[in-house]
Amino acid sequence: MNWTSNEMMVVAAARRLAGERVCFVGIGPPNLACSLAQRTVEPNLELVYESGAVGARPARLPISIGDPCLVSGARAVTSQFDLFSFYLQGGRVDVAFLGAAQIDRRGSINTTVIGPYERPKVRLPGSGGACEIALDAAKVFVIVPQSARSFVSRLDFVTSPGHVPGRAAAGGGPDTVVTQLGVYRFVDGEMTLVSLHPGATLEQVRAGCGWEPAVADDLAETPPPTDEELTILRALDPDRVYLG
Amino acid sequence: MNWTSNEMMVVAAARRLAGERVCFVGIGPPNLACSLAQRTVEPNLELVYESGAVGARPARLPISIGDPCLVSGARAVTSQFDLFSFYLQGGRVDVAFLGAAQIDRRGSINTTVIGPYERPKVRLPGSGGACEIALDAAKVFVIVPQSARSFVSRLDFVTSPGHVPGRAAAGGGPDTVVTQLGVYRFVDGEMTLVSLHPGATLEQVRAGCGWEPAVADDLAETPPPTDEELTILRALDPDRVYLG
Amino acid sequence: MSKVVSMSEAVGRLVADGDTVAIEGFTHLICHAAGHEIIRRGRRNLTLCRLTPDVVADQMVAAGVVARLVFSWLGNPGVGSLHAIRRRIESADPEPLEIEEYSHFGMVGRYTAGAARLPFFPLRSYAHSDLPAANPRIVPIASPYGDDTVYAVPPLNPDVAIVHTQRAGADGDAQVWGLLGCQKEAAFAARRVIVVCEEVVPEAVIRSDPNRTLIPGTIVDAVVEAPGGCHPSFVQGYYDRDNRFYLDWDAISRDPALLEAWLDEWVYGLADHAEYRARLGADRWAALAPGEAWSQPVNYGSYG
Amino acid sequence: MSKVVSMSEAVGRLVADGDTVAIEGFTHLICHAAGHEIIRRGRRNLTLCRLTPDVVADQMVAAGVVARLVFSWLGNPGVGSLHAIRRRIESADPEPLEIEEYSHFGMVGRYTAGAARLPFFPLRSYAHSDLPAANPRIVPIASPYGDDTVYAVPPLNPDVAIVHTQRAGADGDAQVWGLLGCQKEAAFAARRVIVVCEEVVPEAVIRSDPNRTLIPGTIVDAVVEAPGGCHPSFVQGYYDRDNRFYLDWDAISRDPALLEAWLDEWVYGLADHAEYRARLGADRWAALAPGEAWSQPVNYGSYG
Repeated sequence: MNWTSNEMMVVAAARRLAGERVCFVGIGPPNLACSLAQRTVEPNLELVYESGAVGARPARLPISIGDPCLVSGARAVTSQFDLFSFYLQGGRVDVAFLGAAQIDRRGSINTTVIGPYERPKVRLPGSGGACEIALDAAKVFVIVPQSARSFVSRLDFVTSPGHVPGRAAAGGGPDTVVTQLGVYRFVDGEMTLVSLHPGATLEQVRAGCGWEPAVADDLAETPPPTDEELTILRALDPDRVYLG
Repeated sequence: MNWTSNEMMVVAAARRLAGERVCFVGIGPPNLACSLAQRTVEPNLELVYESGAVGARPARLPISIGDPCLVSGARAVTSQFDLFSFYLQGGRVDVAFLGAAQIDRRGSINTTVIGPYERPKVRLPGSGGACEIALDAAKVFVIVPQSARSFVSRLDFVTSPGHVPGRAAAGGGPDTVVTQLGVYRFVDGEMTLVSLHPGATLEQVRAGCGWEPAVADDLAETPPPTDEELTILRALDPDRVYLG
Repeated sequence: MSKVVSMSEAVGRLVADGDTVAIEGFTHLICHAAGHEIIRRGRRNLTLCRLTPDVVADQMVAAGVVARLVFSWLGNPGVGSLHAIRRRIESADPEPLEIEEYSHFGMVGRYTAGAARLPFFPLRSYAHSDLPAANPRIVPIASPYGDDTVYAVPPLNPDVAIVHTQRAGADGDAQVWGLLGCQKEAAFAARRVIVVCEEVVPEAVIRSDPNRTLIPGTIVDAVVEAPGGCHPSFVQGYYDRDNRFYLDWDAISRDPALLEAWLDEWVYGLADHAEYRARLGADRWAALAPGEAWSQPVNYGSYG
Repeated sequence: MSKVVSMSEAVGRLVADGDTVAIEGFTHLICHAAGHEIIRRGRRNLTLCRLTPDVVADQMVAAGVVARLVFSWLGNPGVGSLHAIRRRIESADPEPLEIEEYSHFGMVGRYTAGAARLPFFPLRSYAHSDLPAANPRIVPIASPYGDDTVYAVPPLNPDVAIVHTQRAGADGDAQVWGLLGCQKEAAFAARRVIVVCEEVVPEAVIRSDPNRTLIPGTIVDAVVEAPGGCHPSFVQGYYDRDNRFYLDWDAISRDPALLEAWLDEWVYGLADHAEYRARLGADRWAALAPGEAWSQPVNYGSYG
């Protein structure tokens, strides 16, 4: 089956969820990746949403992190105080997803402003829960479409810190960054390409990166999406709301 | 109708509840006083229990602050975190009752130990919520059987501070102390007898006090329990569990 | 004692120019009806507190009601930007908008401190981020045990909190199921509380399930029955999110003239939320109705 | 995945000598069955954490299980003293008992800090009291805003929390109604969690009312079905407090020989809580049964 780079991105993220248990998840590609993982590599994955839905079993594709379909039939619903205090800060989240408007080589993320804070060129949404997710989740996965605009050498604002000097080791920055071009992990705190998606080139990676990206010596090629993965994924988002 | 000094104590406390709204209440005489007040001077009195029952409507005489009869039919039930944080410390309690093993002239209360803390002669229950009640409730009423053993010049332990020097004005110590002999209020932080129950004498008051008690210039005589008050009160505790 | 009044009376009596107003509800139970009434009554210079200023906040800002926004996430959820708010922040168009920015947990902590009369709330967020530099009210605080340092946020005590709930008693006991957000903390932190509900129910319904009560009537000043009052957001078990509206808002909000026309048609031009509801039409409401999924009841027991 | 095991297996696997054990439940849902199993298995040197050490704590202390008590109120509620504990504290009879004492709010704050991975929890209690002098872990902390000072308590992270609930799913989702105490905070603060319940129910029952879930199965290690396991305390909707037992305990607990005989008869002499339940007899259970008072169900809506 043919597939798009967006599909490859979601599939690559889903595979990384093998062995994880409690996942703090956002809408869109992260949600698709989790739903796919539940149907493939990790049937016992528990989905926790920032809205307070715990162990959600959505009967449709959720269109917001607070979609009522995440509540009906959930395992539990918690207040935001409990969610942030006991689940997230309390260390009960094994893996969490973040998006990014800008990300740097250390995995720090900006979702606050483009331009100066006081008079921004573009006012972005801001942290939401991202700052605490970045600091409190045991492991952070970032899904971000890669381009020279998003992979920048210097963030306009640090909303969610990555592998910055002086940061405590535990959960010290993102574990994995998945883009439409490849999969990155962190080596000595430096974002490092470990797997290139089939069809993507190192030239594309370099063009879509505001610094000279580190590449692993044993750079792998991401196995392409299987027919099973694609069939499940497309059934999850039949209108291609998030798959594009 | 004849009446006992215990009945007079509860009736005197109940009358002081006129005009109050949210009352944090304990079991025994305080609970009887509140129930009586609801049926006489303050029908809108809302009862909040340390256990988390809010707006309780007990169908029987509760035998503990967590009696299930306080839950069934209540307005709300809260966790203890919410109760202590939002109701009590948050300033949502208008008046609260405290008991005392020892009380001093400033209205400070001991419910922790008789004797030294490390090797007490009598180990009492301790604070429970009393320390926070004393500090957080807008107004504190104390109901305590008076004797030279309970009205002491020096507490063995301060569990719940009264009108101590340096304490912030708001809710700065008990408002009223009711005993089987009379009603006390605080004048410049000093417990002062303002009303003597009928039949009680100043000699009894002095004998039941470890210091020379202040007496108001306009010392009143507490109006005796009315037949209505007694009838209601006795119906509330038909087995005289708390009335003795 | 019944506290049931019209939205007009509640807002008229309890929301004043210059007030700090919290309208909470995390994706769920966002009281658009109250926002519209505040616009309709021409309130000015409000400080609007809300974790997620979204469509109704964009409307309030566009209508000139809001001078200052205290928030943690700004956007049209699932769609994109709030363009009226962005114009104010990015270009001071038509005038500047003051902002005070936290993360979600920071906002929840602020309400919690406000509700609990604490001088600060501690949390582990903000380390190594630029948020404390952008907002000097976020400050480090050392643990008195060992050498751990966390961050503090200051208490937030709104003049008024507006909370939408599924059902409420006439004296204000408000019951909620589904996503709870931080409405309880916001209400306890506030000086005045307006409960808006889908249905005013008999007290016996409330008292049959006291654990379901999120906000006790003892802290509530007014109760407004406004069915459909959260449209286009949703109310669990009552109606779904009207996603078409969120999508439509993007184009409306991009164009100040369209936005003004929308406010004229849907807010200024209507007497109250009942007219708004009627104007949306029965078909649109029918399309938002969920199926049924009832909770299994529990026995509290009678102890008499 | 079912986590349902016997009490013997749960305690055997999850409670070790020297552990810090929280058995919470404020007047309601006090898991005597777990306390008895801990005694039966001869555990030693436990630190027992409980706001209100009461009859079951007196039994555990008398049985030599507990070396240290972390608490805020010590007594036989509505009756008087716990004499086994008093003997240990007042006369070191038969040996000393270490204590660490807070107020209720302090204990709740400790669990909250433990659950939230905070280095301390701030509260307004303790000013001008002798508690900080008695317990040096209660320390003042200055607000970073202005000159306000409050007190801090340190986090409490038990090795194991034992929580009794009305109903639970086989994978540990625990639902509670009536008084909630601080079991949620204690469970999230703990390294291991044992849920004991009156009934294991199908997952569909739990998922019909997710707001009722106090503790999610994701943090639970074992589920034990132990109907009647809170006797002589109560379970809302299931059985009333057996006040006669509390009154009887006063005399038993005053006399070490009587107490030992009671433990022999009701704990050591029985294989498990099912035998305890049977021994109490049907008449005694019947007298504790409440009438029915069902919650009005709510509609979560189906969104498919």
